[in-house]
Amino acid sequence: MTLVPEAYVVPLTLFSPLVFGVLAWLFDRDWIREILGVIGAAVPVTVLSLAYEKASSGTISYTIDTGVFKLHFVLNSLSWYFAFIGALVGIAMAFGLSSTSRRGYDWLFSLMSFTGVMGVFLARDFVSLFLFWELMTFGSFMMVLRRNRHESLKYFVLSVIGAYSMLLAIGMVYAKTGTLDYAMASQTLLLLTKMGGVSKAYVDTIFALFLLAFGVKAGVVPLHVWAPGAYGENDQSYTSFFSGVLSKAGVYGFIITLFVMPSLYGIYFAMGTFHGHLTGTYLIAWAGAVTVVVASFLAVLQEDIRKLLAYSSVGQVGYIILALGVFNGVAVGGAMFHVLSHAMFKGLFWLISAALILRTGKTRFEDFGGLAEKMPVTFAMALIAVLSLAGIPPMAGFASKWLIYEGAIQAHMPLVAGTIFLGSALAFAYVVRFLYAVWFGQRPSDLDDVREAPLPLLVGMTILAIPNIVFGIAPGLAVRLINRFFNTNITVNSYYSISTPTGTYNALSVTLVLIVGLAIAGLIYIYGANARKIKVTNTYQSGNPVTEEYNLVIRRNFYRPLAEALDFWLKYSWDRFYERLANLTEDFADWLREGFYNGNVQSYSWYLAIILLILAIWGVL
Amino acid sequence: MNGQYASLLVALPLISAFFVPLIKGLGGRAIKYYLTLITALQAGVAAWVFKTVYTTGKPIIVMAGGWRPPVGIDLYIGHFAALFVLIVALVSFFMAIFSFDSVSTEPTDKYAMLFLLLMLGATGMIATGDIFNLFVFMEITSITAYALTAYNKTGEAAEAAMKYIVLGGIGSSFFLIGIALIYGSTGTLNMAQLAQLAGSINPTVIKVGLSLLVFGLAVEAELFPLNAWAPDAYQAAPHPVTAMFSAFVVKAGLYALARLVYLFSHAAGWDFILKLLVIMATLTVFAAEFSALRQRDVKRMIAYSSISQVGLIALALSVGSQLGVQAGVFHMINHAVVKTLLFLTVGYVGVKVGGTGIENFSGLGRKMPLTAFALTVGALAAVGIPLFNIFWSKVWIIIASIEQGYAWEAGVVLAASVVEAVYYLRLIHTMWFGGWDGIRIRESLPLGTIALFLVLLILAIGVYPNPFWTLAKSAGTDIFNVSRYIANVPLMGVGP
Amino acid sequence: MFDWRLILDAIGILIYALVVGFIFMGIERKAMARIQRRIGPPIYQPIIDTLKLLGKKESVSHGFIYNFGPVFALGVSITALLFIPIANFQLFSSNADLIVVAYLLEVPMLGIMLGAMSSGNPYSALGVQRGLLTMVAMQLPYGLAIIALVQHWGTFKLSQLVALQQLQGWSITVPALALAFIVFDIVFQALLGLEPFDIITAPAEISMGPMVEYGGKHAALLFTQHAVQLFAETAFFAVLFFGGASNLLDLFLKQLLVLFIAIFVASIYPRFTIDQAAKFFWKWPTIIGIIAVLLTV
Amino acid sequence: MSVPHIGLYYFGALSLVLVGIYGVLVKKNLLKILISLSIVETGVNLLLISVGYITGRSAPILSEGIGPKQAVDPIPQALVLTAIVIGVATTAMALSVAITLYEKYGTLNIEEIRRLRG
Repeated sequence: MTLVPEAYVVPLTLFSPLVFGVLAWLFDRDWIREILGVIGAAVPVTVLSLAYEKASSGTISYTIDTGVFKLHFVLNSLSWYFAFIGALVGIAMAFGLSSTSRRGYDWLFSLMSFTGVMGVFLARDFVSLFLFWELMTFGSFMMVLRRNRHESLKYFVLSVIGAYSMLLAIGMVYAKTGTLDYAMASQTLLLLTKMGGVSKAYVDTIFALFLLAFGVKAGVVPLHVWAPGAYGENDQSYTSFFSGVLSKAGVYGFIITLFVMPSLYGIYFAMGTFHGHLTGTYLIAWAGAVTVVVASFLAVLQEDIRKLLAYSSVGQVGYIILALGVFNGVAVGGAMFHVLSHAMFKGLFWLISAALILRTGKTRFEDFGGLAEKMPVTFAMALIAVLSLAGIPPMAGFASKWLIYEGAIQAHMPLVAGTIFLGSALAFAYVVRFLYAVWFGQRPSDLDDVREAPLPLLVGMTILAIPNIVFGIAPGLAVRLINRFFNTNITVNSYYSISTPTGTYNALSVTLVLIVGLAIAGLIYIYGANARKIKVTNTYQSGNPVTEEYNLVIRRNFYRPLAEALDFWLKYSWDRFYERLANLTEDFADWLREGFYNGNVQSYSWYLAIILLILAIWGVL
Repeated sequence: MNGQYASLLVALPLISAFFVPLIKGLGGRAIKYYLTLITALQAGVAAWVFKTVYTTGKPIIVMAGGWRPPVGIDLYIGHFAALFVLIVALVSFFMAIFSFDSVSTEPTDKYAMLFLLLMLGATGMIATGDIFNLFVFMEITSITAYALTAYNKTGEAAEAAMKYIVLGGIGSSFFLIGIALIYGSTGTLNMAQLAQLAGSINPTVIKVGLSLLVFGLAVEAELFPLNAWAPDAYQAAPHPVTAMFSAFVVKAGLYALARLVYLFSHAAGWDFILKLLVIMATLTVFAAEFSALRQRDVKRMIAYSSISQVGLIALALSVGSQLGVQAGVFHMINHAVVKTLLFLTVGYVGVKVGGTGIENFSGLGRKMPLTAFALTVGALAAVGIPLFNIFWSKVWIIIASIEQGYAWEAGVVLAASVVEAVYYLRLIHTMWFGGWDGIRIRESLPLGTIALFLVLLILAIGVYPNPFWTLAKSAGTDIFNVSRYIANVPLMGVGP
Repeated sequence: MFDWRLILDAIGILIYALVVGFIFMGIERKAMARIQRRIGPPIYQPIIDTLKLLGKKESVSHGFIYNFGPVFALGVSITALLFIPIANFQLFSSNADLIVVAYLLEVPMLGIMLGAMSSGNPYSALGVQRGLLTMVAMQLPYGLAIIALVQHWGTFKLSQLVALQQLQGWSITVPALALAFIVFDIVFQALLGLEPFDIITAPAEISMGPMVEYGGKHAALLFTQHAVQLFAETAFFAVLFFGGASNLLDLFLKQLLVLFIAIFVASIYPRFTIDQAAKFFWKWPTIIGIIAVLLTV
Repeated sequence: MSVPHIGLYYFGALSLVLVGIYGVLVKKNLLKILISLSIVETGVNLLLISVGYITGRSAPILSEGIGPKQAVDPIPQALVLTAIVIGVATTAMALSVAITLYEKYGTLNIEEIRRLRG
């Protein structure tokens, strides 16, 4: 670690994105801005990878004394893991942004949210967590504000409600323990609960407030309403960072409340158990399960590529929350692995959608079609992302989902495991729908001149595609890293094979056998006669000649039968519920304003008289 | 230059106010230059006083007429007063420069006199050590405020002034009754001596007296049911005057309220008064934020936001812990800076674009980029985004109030500030992404420099709040720690 | 690491599975015919068909993915087959468990879908949509049946599962797992694409569904894939519920038993429409599955 | 300084204040409100004076027969002087505002003077 002295690791990772973001915003010239931005995103990746051994063995701590508070940051193996995933997706986003957005504004606020997320991962005390949390929310909000006011306000209000409930919880912790540092606060809280210094309801509220804050950012079902709008109405390459990493801040928050603050862990037991599981975590598991099912069903029925990816992202994070809720070693290990694989394949998906929208300018499925020939490299990347998201064995997505299955079933949570099955089938369904609608079938005439995605975007995609394959074939690599900060009882036999108490998964042997199988099938294929290539429209149409503009595809509402089967549930939507709530508050505000400040000086004097009366009565008593 | 020269703080504006008619002969511009000169001088004196108080660490006691208190009236310029008199002077100096292009209605010499007297009243209220003197300064501020509100000679201005007069009149009369009762039972008007005698007054008199004092000041400090006059007065007054209202006139009322409340901390029924103040403060924040939600006029919207932030300060001051008071004072400083910037920019837009309706702000980012940028920074700071100054004080206020067991009130305040975020961000969206008519307006240099200075100040406090926090801490202890206050005032041995 | 014995075993099993698979397809058509009181083609008919298709001079292709689809499907079916413990042959089943195999059995569907989609024929697109929806519908009961099984035996390893069943009797004998058996059997119908749930390749409506564009050697590939898939799934069913098999003959008989159950059910029931199928799967099989799971927890 | 008993004078002063408050709360005409405001002020001044009154002593005007021991407490008297001046100033300001109001609104009924609201 000679290159970067230890004292500079944390400040460099934390502040270089913001500083370069501001520079990129100031020097708003075409190529200078891009270079500055990419450097800003590259610094954290390089610094973190250099600090790997130091961080994974010991800890690097760093404090900023701002007078009002002491902001304390620590880089240990847990924060290194999350920060590195964030930085990796960050650099991919930077490459993506340099081809999709030409504005200093986007660079400033995307890199500001980058700093915010890094701060959240490295923070060691509540106030710095809250500060960087607000910074992250504000950065990502400004990215959406530019494109759609309604969605951005919806996103901001929900995240600010989350942030302020966190502040309330921090205040309540500070009130009882007098300290803001994670470790000390949790120790004292644990002691207090033991000696009965603090009531159980008090601790439950702290726990609930924290989970509300982190639930909003992770997009747990009732609070996920902002996700489709915020992810959709945004520069798609930034959304790869937004949905890939910012949702992980919510997950990181869950980890803090569940693990880093042992007192709350201790308090869990005080919350009692619900036939064998801790009530607290059981609720989280079910919240995750509901998120997976609801979000996946909604994703399947979407017509817009961005909405589909947004709901799918909410669903995938639901898996992580579910696994954290299951709360046994294997499941939590699976959750951490899924954090990695989700960031990779979801980031890749969003970059692909960025390329698609950049080149075709269209976002609805019915306008796409037959792009496989036109954008071959992006298509290859899409295949990798599809295989990984659907959880096909050689890919990273499968390894993490497999661990979550094992964990859930071992922890005797059968129904939750059942939802995982349903969720992964739905994931398979909407991923194939994406493949079909965008890449195959007849190409609409106005997409004929579509060119391949620009080079920087392709570089970004490859950065995210490689880990998908690497961690798919060698899950041991990632699990060894995770075992460094959690004692998941997943044994790592070798790079390629991981085994849990109940089952093993040797990725290498599965891949080898798959290659052998493909070889055999290929042999049979070659054995047959060679095939003549024909045009897409030349199909068995029972005789009638098919012309070019005759549309031979069913891209619009591909899953209408499923929608019919679910129409009972689709009547209710959280979105409409929140809209009505918002209008209610605005009308209440109007009523209050008209009622109280009604302009008549006499009524104002009556208000004074009433207060006088109260004081007089109290004075006399 | 021993302490006695600190009385210049009060004397300078008074004398120069009465020289204004002489300058009138030289023409309108001369008056405004004169006004800026005087406020600059006042800022110099205040800076000197600030330096002496903060270097020696001891407050400056100015004995009127050489009589030692409690017989003579004394000005007690402690840590808080030194800091805030400097803020009053600086804000008045900025607003004097702003008055150049924003105040055009005819009798500018009357405007200059009222301007100086308003500054005098606020400085007096902050510096005085005697409750009747406090009443006199409060009346000076109120009367100049009534006149300045009605200055624009439009129907709305007169209406706003009338409301302010009626409510202010009732408030000050009851304040006087309170003084009468307090004087009747203690025989002294000096704050330090009152603090000593607070415990010995018979409960009913002190309860009624203190509650009336608090009532009178609450009208001036815009707490919930009593602040009905404030939105109209802020909207109708000329732009620089509104900035002065929200920056220090309200603060003077709040400081007096806090000073009196903490003076009588040994009196009976004291904690009820605190609980009442906390409830009124929370309701202020709640009502003001919600009323601002669907405002069509930006100036009135920012007036509501200022009232809600004042409610937040009142909550911090009445939480009853040293940390709370310090956080409240820190918020006062931040709020003064942010609100001056906001009213300066909104006023400037009102002058240049003609009217402060929301439609004039659409596309401001391209029409007046510098003003739009300053307004955005001010709005973001007011919302409490990190890296801006209000974030720190708001966090401390919430933590302090929860620590004192007011978790529910903190919850209501946070819910209200979510609403605040909504209407400010709507404004930012209309400014930067709204459609515009294509005319680019040239912005004046002096106001640009003031706005930039304030923006840099906000960012400085936001990024590194340490120096300002230590200032606020010492000022806060000055209010909260009454025993030190009594020790500093050289009381003559004469008892009642 | 190359022990030749393993390779030989694998190739042997593969050929055996291929032949038996085709036989099963033949039996399936033969039995259906007999039930409908007609003679039906000889058992080895599918083998002849495949060889004929392979021998065709020239076949049509819609591009690389169109060719890659069937190859991928067959490859994955072969992989799935090699991970299932076949009688006493110790293949690769030690380093992959139940969930991996269950997944591998479903992935060929993706291969077929890929090929069908790239063919640009609307019927194949409809077939893809129906195939996916059936898969989505049957996934929940399928998962619940597997979970019940695993919770009872406490392990995911197929080889261990077989060993346990040898010791303590077949899982079908356990009451809770009997329920799981019923659920798995219904799901098995959909996996094979047999009668009540053969909406995917509904011959009358969308003429063979996804496979409509396939001819010549592509069709041959698909036939072999179907054969291997049939063998693998029946073997999987046998391993899970009938305690695997000590020798090939034992396995063959169990597979036949399972096949005949499926054939009898298929020849009686009319075809479900796709949303009826979804509603059905989410009603009865899921309820039975939940009961089975709760009983074994 | 004996603890002031609620004598006749206090009762008088307080009733004046209450009359004034009644006037402000009920009367619709702006001038009547301003008049009742000054009634409140006079009531307060009366209260202030009666607070300093010591029975059996004369006005605190130092002449040959009156020393500090014979005079009433002079401080409230001084306070009242300032209070009266302030009262006058406020009423004068209020009346000038009332004039402009009448000019602009054409009425003095406060029910109609409600342009600034909400």
